[in-house]
Amino acid sequence: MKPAIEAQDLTKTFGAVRALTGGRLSVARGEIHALLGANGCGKSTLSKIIAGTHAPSSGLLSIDGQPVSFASPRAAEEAGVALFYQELSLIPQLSVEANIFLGREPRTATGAIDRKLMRQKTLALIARFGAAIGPGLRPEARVSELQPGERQIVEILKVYAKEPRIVIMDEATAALDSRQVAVFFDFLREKRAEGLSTVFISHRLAEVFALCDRITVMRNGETVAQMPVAETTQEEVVRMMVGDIHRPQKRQRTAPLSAPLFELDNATGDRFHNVSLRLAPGEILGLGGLQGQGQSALLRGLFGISPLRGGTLRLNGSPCRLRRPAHAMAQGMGYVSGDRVSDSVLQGRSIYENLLAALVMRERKLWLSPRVLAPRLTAEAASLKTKYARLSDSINTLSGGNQQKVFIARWLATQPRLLLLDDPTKGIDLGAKADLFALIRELADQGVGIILYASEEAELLDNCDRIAVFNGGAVVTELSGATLDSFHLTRAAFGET
Amino acid sequence: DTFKIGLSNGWVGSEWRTQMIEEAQAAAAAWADAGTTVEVVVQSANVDAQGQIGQVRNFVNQGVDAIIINANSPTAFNPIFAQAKAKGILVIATDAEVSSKDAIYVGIDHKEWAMQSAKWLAETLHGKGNIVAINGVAGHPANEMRVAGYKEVFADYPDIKVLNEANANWDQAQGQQVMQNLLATYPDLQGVWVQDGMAAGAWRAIMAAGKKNDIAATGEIRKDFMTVWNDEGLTSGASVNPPGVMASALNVAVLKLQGKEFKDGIFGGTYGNAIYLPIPFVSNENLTEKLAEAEGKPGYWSVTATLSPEDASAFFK
Amino acid sequence: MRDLLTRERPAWLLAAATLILLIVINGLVQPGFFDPSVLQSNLTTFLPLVLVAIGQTYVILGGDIDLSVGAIAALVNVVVVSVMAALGGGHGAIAAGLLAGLGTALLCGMVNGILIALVRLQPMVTTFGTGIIFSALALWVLPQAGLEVPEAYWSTYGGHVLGVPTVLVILILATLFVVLLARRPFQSWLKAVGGNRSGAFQSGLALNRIRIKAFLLSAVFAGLAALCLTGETATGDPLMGQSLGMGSISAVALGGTLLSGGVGGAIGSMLGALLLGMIGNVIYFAGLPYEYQTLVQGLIVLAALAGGVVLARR
Amino acid sequence: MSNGMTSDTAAPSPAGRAVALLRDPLTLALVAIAVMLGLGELLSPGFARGDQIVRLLTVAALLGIAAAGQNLVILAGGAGIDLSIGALISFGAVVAGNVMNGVDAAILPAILAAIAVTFLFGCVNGIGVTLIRIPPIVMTLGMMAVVQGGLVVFSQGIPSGNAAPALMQFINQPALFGLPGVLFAWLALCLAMVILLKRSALGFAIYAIGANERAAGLVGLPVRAVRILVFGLSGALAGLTGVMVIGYTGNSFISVGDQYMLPSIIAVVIGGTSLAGGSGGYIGTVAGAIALVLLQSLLTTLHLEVWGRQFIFGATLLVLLAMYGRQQAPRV
Ligand SMILES: Nc1ncnc2c1ncn2[C@@H]1O[C@H](COP(=O)(O)OP(=O)(O)OP(=O)(O)O)[C@@H](O)[C@H]1O
Ligand SMILES: Nc1ncnc2c1ncn2[C@@H]1O[C@H](COP(=O)(O)OP(=O)(O)OP(=O)(O)O)[C@@H](O)[C@H]1O
Ligand SMILES: [Mg+2]
Ligand SMILES: [Mg+2]
Repeated sequence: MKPAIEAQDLTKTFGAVRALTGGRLSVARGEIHALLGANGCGKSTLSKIIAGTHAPSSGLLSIDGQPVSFASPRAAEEAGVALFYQELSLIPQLSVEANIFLGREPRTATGAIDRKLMRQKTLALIARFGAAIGPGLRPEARVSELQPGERQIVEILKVYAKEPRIVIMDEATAALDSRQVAVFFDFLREKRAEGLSTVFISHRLAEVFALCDRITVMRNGETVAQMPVAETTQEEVVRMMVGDIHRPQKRQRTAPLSAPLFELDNATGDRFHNVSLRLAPGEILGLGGLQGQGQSALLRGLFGISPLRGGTLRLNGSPCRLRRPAHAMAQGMGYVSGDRVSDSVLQGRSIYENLLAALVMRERKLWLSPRVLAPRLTAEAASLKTKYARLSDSINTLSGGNQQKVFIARWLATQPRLLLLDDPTKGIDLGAKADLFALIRELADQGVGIILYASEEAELLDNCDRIAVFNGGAVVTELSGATLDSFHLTRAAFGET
Repeated sequence: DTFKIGLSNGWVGSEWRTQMIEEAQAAAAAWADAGTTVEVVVQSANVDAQGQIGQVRNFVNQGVDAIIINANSPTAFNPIFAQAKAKGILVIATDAEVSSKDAIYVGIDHKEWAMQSAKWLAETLHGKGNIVAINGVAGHPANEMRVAGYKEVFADYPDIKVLNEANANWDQAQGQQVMQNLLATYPDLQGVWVQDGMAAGAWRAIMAAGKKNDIAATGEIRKDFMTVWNDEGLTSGASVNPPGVMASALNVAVLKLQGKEFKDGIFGGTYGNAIYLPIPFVSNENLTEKLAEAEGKPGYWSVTATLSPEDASAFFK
Repeated sequence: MRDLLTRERPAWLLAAATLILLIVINGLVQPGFFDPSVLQSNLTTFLPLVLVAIGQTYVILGGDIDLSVGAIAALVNVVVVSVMAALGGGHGAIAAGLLAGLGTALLCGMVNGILIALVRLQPMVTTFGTGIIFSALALWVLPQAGLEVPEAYWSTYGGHVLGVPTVLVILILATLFVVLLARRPFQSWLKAVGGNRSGAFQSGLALNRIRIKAFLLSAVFAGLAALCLTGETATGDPLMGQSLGMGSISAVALGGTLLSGGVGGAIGSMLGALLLGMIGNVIYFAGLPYEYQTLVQGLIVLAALAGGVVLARR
Repeated sequence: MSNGMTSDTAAPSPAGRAVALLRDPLTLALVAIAVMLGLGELLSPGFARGDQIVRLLTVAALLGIAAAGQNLVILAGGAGIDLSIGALISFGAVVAGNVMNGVDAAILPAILAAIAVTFLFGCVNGIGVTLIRIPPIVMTLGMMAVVQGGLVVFSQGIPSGNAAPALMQFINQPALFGLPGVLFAWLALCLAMVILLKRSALGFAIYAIGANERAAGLVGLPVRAVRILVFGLSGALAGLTGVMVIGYTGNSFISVGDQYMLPSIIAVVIGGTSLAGGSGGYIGTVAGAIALVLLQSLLTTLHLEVWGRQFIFGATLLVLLAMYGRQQAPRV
């Protein structure tokens, strides 16, 4: 049988950047095929070539045995290929249903949009994800009003609305919680049974091993290996992707008995209520629970982005009201968002400027001398092993993961006493993730307080001293010591204490 | 008697227009002495021809007795003037001629205005020399009539060469810029024919280039320019388009509204609907006299002339 | 229609509410405002901007902007008038003139669309540049205002069709067009292109074709406005319509369409254009001294915009 | 407006650098300037003479000062644009003319008065844009109408007052090395702008806000204050331009600034600043202003019909725009 996708030696250069030097991929009909690799190794680029979004610089691509060269995403779609875009392809201003059927709207005899039919079809698609979908995801809701996880689901529905035979899921689970992931995987397996071919890209290896049939590994723009899942192990795959990495041991630490750095009582805000938390210097506090239970909202509230509406906050024993980020920064706080495109990246500006951003207000500098600042910033970037050519290069020349390292380094440069991390590893590869958590621990050991929200359970369990578990905007329980394990975390996430 | 007269002005970019409206308002007030109440309503804003049609519509809908308009287009008002006339409204255009047979024009002949100063320039240069012309907004009716006027005059002087013509859109700063460029490109220049509104700028460029004694150029009728003209001993001459034209038109309008009939055969001009007013001329000969008239007036004040009600009654039976 | 009733309601409604308020005020200060002939006369004044604002809406929805509409109107006007005059002014001449005018508009829109969508030039500066070129061509076709339009043409425009004022017929047809277009996918596509261009591309939309179509629509509506201006003025004038560019953008914004693209609709723009016209009327009939007219008009427009934005944010 | 970004992938190789240099807007503008000077000299000898160039630079200086404010507003992004610049120039000119009224000693108060008033108007623009969130194009368009109307009211349609002799000398007469004082003032402004944009925290904030307003807010930058300030500065620079313009023309009139509105935007754009904000600089704008003034005067000196001049002007603009101002293709 002809393979569904056969990519041979695809290459792609952007200006002087060689994003892809030897992209090879062979996906059989009716399989779920994992495409793995570190940040910036070319997974998204390869996917976009297959889906007609990028034109390859050279190489051959066949779909179902037919050599193709797609002139546009539309052409790929007509050949049965659909791509879930890592950065999403949704139109924020349009409704969920308009997004799902964009360009393929059902029409009435007069050529107008058949709204009734479109609504029916949308509801049917939503029903497939059933209970995992919150009430916010209605066909007529605007995408701009949705939570990140909901948007991701809309993008998934949009892919399947095209009734494709070949789908590529580029980090489709990055913002999904465990329940949503479970439903999604059932769905993918069902589609596999129907003969659909799926390329599954993810940085969560456990998911890959639970779901996929075969694995293709990429490294530095090249495909380096391909094998059945059954014949390999997570360790081996990681070594192929990034070489040997130091996997963090579970954090072993007894909470220091010093005065609390941070005391929060009865905090209420946009999507959370009556949250009380304590944090000592050198402690790492995790925020756990399903996606969208108010964890991010709390972090944003603490940092003064959408200020708290009630409750009290004391830092080092003295009460403070943080009404905007500058206030929080003056108290030595830092905030790293996982949504780098909208929250972090200064588009088109240099790496230097992107590193510098937080320092300007933190140190209230009026005069910015690169001679003084560049060495400091370089050091911070180096501590995270950020890969870049020159500080003066545009931030857009870096891969997503390396960009995220820049945004973390930006805050490290301000020497924060309290660091708020809002799913900071979203889209970061394993190597970088290990570096990052090693660094976070090091900071904690130096006495910095850390509050970490992570959508990935293991990240919390491996790295936190305590975990406050959220459900419906409130803390249901706090896990520490013996209860700090997956079982208790999952139970608490679903509201059981 | 009580008459309501609408004044429509479609451009507020110059003091000349302001003076025009103020003189018209003063003329209206002066009718009170003769026992006639003349109430004026003014619409004055930067609008294009279509916007000014809107102004006229408002007058028509309000039911004024007469409309006096400084029109932005010679032809665009034909249908609306026809409507106004149908409602018994008297329409008088001033400063800019209109083609409508339903309106009359009371103002100067812009072609003649240009011919006077062109003749002055040609004669000052003894019929010989290189000149350039600086004009207002291309395509604007008043500008086109003026261009036709000087072209006709210079055609009679074979030794006068018009080296180039440029547009500076009746803007002093642009006039100055354009003159600078022309001076740079044509070092051997004896004369400049430039319209008012830009002449002061052009002269500033001429003076900056140190050529004020080598070049004769047309000028302006503003007091501040005439002062410079006098102090610097420039060779200049200026046809006067008096801001009082709208007041003159108003006086004609009131007489007509009082029921008087125009004499036969007094209408002339391109469209056969014009009563042309005399065009005074300021030259080095009468400059001191005109400056004396301007004594006590502000710098923006322009030499003016208004047809008094008595003068105006000469047009009527 | 549902779109209009759900999300765009605030800004859209504000334009409508303000318009009604102004109509009421105008009715009070202007005796006879509700006379059919006065209404018709006012509509005649407002109609060109209403039409241009409709076309401008589509360009803005797609994330672009068209500053050349005024120049297009001027060029179409002189072409129409010149063709009618050259062919002698019969019914055939009128038809030929209308066709020539619309053809000219299509060409202008094509030039804009190609330069912006295919050559990928920045829309604001590009349409400013093409606007200069179209004005130049208008001056070339007709160096100064003049030429007459056949009476059949302008008297029909100023008169009635089947007992209904022609201008009202045009307004109704335009509204019908707007409503029908809003139901077709094209308007969603435009919003997608203006809302997230790369997302729209990735969704398989033909960006270039969609953007060019928007510029064609804008130019055609500018051309229709020119036909109305020609009917209103019965003459050709190369300097006509200069205020239409900025006026139409204000109207679109007043009507609740986001200037950054992706949100809005043409009904709002029509209301916005009517609103702009009514503001001028009310100011005049309120008897404001003329020195204050420009100032107060500007202040009211700003206040209406600010109010619309504040309401839309709730 | 557009959400397109000019792609500026850094190219480390020498060949890549040469390409980058050729695509650099500043280089292009300089080449365009050289070509136009050459063409002008060829078509009408005397066009490229020293004193003529000095006069062109003087005119360009006025545009360049006005465009500096426009530049800041555009750089700060958020579809930033200032259409009220023309009206504010007129207002500045009228205020300055009234205050100085031909008296040398009153020049400084006149400048201060003009700048203060226009700065306030600019801040109102900024407040409307940030706090009420009116789109800049509409806010400043409305402001333009308000300022023009205010000017009519303020001056009752007859702006009195004229420039002091020393000011006129400063603009029109050579001061040092045959150059008028205004050119030195412009040079100083260039230096100030470059330092502001490249080295100061305010400049950093302007670029950051232009590149990603949300991200700038999250690192504590006072986004609204900066935007209001930028509009204020744009107003103040327009006011300063107004003072210079009245020095150039001798006396003020109501529409004196109108001719600067759109050219100030064009100078910025052909100087390589993206209308989307966040990228560009002032040196390019300087070259853009010079190129624009040069083009206008070149066309003046050519013996052409009016429509021909306009046509060439528009076409040249499009060519300049096409040479580098192209936006990113959706498919790469
Ligand atoms: N439009 C672009 N212009 C320039 N360089 C690009 C562009 N898109 C991607 N790259 C570069 O190409 C390389 C591959 O990027 P790609 O997005 O394919 O990586 P990835 O494997 O998907 O990484 P991640 O896991 O972080 O999503 C990176 O070095 C990236 O910086
Ligand atoms: N607009 C809204 N109005 C009311 N309730 C909402 C709204 N959006 C979300 N919620 C609910 O509020 C709760 C908290 O969700 P929220 O999305 O704030 O969590 P989060 O993790 O802070 O968000 P995010 O994942 O966006 O960063 C959820 O139960 C969610 O369904
Ligand atoms: Mg990727
Ligand atoms: Mg979250």
